[in-house]
Amino acid sequence: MRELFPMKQVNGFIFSLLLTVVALSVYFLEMSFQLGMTILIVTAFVQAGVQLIIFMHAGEGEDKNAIYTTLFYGGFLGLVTVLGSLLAMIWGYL
Amino acid sequence: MKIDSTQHLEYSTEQNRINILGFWIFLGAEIMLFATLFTSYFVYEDRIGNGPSGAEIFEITPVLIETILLLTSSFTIGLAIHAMRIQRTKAMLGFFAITLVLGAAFLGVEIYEFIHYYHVGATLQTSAFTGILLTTLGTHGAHVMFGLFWGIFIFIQIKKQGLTPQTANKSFIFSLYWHFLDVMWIFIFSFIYLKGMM
Amino acid sequence: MEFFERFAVPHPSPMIYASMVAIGLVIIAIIAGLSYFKKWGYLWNEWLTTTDHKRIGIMYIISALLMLFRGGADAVMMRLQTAVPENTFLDAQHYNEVFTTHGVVMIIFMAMAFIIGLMNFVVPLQIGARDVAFPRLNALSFWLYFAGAMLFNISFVIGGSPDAGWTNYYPLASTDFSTSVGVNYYNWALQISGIGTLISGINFIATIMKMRAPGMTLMKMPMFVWSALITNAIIVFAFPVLTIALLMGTFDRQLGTFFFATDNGGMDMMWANLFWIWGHPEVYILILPAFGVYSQIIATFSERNLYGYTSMVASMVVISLLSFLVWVHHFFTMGQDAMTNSIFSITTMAIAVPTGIKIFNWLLTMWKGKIRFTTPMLYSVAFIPLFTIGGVTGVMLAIASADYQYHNTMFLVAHFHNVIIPGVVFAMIAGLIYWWPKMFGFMLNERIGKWAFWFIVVGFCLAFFPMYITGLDGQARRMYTYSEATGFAPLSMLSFIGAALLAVGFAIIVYNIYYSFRNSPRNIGSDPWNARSLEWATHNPVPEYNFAVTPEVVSSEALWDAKKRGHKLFKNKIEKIHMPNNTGWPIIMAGLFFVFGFSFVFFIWSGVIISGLAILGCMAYRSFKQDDGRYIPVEEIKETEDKFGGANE
Amino acid sequence: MKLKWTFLTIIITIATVLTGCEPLLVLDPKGPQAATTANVIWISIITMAIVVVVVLVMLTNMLFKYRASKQPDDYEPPHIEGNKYVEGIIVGIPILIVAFLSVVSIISTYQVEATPEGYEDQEPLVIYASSSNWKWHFSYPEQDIETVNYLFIPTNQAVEFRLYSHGTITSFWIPQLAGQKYAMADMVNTLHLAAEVPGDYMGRNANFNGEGFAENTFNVTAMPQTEFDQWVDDIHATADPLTEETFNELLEPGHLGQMTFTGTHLEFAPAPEGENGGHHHGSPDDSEEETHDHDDEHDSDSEETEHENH
Repeated sequence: MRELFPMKQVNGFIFSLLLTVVALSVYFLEMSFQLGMTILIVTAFVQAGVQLIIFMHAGEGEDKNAIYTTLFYGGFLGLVTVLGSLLAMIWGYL
Repeated sequence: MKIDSTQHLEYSTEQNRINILGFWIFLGAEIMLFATLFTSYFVYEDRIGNGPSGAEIFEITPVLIETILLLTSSFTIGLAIHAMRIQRTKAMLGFFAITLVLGAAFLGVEIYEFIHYYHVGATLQTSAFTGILLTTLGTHGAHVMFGLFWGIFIFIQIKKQGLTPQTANKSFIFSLYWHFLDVMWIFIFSFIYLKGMM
Repeated sequence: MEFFERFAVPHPSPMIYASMVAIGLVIIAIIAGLSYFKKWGYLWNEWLTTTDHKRIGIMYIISALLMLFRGGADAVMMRLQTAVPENTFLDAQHYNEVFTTHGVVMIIFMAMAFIIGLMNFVVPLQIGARDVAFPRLNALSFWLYFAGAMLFNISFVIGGSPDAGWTNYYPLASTDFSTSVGVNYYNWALQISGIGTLISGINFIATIMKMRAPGMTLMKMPMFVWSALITNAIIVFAFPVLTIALLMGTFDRQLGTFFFATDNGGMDMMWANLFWIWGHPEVYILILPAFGVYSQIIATFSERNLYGYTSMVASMVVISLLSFLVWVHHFFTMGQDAMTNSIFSITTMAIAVPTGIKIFNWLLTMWKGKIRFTTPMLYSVAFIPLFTIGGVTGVMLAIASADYQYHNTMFLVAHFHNVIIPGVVFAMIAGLIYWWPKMFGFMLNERIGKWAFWFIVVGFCLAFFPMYITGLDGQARRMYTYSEATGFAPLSMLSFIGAALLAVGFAIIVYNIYYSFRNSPRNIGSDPWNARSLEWATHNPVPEYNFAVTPEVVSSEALWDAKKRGHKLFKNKIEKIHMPNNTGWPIIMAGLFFVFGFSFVFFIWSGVIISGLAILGCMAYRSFKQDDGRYIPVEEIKETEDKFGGANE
Repeated sequence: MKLKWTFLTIIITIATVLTGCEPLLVLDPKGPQAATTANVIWISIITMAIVVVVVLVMLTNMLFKYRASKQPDDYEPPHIEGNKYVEGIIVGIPILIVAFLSVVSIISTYQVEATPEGYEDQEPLVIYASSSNWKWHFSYPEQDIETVNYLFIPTNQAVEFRLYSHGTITSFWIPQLAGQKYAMADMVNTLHLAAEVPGDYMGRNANFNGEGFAENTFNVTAMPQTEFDQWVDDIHATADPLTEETFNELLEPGHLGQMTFTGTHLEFAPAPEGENGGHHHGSPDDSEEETHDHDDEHDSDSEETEHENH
């Protein structure tokens, strides 16, 4: 039975539950918008990293460079899209 | 088909390795798909027209249940892959089944949530905000729905054929998909719900 | 009867009726011809169900040429309409439909298909692979593209063409202002072919990353393969944006949402934003493979290696990133503050740097070379100065304040045709002529080819350079007519003459294909151009397994090494070769997508549901079906190789 | 050979036409904003011409010197990898050119987005220009008049246009006075210009908006302040008042000639100006207040632009 629950994965799961609890603090506690957003951004991206590395084994195969390049490229372009659009659609008119 | 027995079953043939890389690239495209949805969501977030705002319609309980369900299912599919790698077919099928059940439960709660939105007057046609909210959630939900059927098909194939390089490969790729949906849900949970209720 | 009324054309004209008749006749002729010559089986087995990357590539190119003539006819109609002031050849509505379809057909269904077709044919050969990574998905990509193209092309005879420009800006494209089903067609045709393109993108990255010949590291790939890799990376990250934008547009038009509306929180600017987040990378998707083609051709006909290989690769990587950082320059005039515009103005101009590197590297490739002026080389030589002019006008447009004056004018039209025609179209023609012997085993006639070249180059200059001037003189684009007093008339007439010359040039190319098919010698060997890269190491035309023995390479110029440095390409013995089976499901599934799209365009929900379920059924069927491919036995390979005059060893 | 001459002829033709007797509208500015853009265009044309000439010279040189017919038959071109210094030059010089043009771009963009130079102390004349299919409505709130499809402005006077649309996106453009700016339904954009030479100018919508697009033009007349005041007085004496009913009729798709009214439509159909320039325009009520105190609004606007300038 033990071998079916490797420590790495169990710890990963507990850690991701913890991150969820931390993220929930922005709902249950009073805090400024900036602090709340910081918490959310940090917890979300750490959570994504946990999933990618522990659960998705992103770094294990012979193609890990290609995989990481894809993910960083996608992540970077995703951020550019979000921030650039906000700049061009909202912030640029304030 | 050359089988390389020094590697995990899912990586054991060249075609399998190509499939896995191909799927990662597909996930890269999915990142951009959801990034576009998030972009639109952030732009429309305050443009509520005559409809309700996020803070008015979001409920923490179903969202929290959905989050726990999906996080757990992500954990169990990870365990399924682990079981597959140590050749424990039965255990693997068990974890696989739990994952699919959790996924179905997630969808159930999400459907409840959509009905709730409908009742409080937040439909696709209410405002740009409710439209993009439901489109984003709906796209994720459709992915989960698609994943459920796909998962069931793979489950049947493992049941029939046992663990072969093909079925192992399909299962591994399915697990990548499922984890990815969990990651996207984390972003939805953080930047749509929690940010909206903050 | 009421059911059928929706299919009527809202703005009929004799020309549209004539087209209907012509389309009907052509379809009948094709069906009759196929039946008479008993070619149905051949067509189905050898082409429609093929998974061979070479045949799929050729089908892409044939479709692209068909679309070139459709889009070209639109172009000539537009130039004819504006050749003289106050012309009445087309009315405003018809003109609007014509320029809309011209843009969409040329970009999405001509240029995209052409580059993907060339990539399909050339990339696996250049990396020494048997096929692409996912041959069945490759077939699906093609058939989805084809379904999208056909869906778009029937719009003008069934229900009406889109009429809001290829940029399709809302609210003009909303049901309030564009009342026919045209824009629905636009949404679904682009959506379906876009899915196909996305699959292609994934397929090619996997192919290039995983299936290169032994010894071919990333930095030893031929430049066209590099350009294909970068292009497909852009495809993978750009097309999902289009998917979502089109989905939102469909929701707005067909399900009553308010995304791009002007009330209830909607934002018409958001369409422009999303469209160009995809649209700007899209132009680099078109131009990068062209750069790859030119790199191959210029090196071959200068008999020199490509100058600055590393900087060529680096510049493409930089372009691929920058291409996602500049989209706002398409709407500098939307009202953002000066700071936002300045940021995007700088990123836009920055692209000139890597592009400049490439231009100078090509020039330096010719340096100390031994230049042969074949037809493909002529196009490449003409490309350099013409594209430079297009590029520098791009830099001019990137200056935000000046763009306030160029925006929406003929200056802009001149600019993008100036980059797309010498950039993409010349490259595609040059590439087609260059790789023609690889595809069909004979060469296109050089003398006729050069005639076509001069018509096309002169026609291009006459057609588009005058537009720079009328643009600066205040001529807005997309005007169906203008008055005598504006003074645009003489230059517009010149444009029309240029367009006519271009049309003649393309007609000569078609004639050349016919002429060469009849008259060109077939015994041309495997390397008629004295080329340098791997694809020329196998026979003309290429056997279905590409290489009898997997080649081993030591540099980006594998064949040159073999010819000049005594490198041995084929070291191993012939073994049985694993090949994918033919399959019918891609074309069936694409057919279902066509039905789905068509039904959705006309709100025929029963058709939507049935075809939607059938598509999912197809996918489920695929999930369960096992297809391990087949093997070509050694004897058969030897037999084929003997027919070509012995194995290339 | 032929190729080169084709190009030279074409370039010479362009040059002669550009500098010919009849100046092109964009390069024939009649006000400070258009003068800025015209200067920028000339600067960029000259800079870019240098690039084109360099490429052309290099290309012709290569084609003449290294064509196969000029080489001995046994000539084998050498294998040359890249060279650090050469590549440094072909990266470095373009970067310098781009940096120079970036500076030009930033300075000029801030300039054309602000009150025209030399008019900063002046109270600008505010005109609301709104488009409907396929017309332009010009409302002069201070003068309390409205015109359709024609525009009178005083010379040597800063004019501030507030642009919006009653439907599709349009682009307000008077090539000889200033560059374009979009007019959209859910927000108001601002365009600054000034005319320094009296005369008639072409104005049009430059953004495609359907069937009537080609004819979607208006006429601009710039005249000295006294004549402008006279014109305003004449209208108050002769024109009919604009009622909501008439205005709604005007909005119907179609073409109208030039028309003149007293009063503006802003009173019953206010412009979509919100708290944040209309951008977070969600609920209908925040647009109401704004039009009544537009004077305050524009004061703060010009303050802001001054900030940007210094």
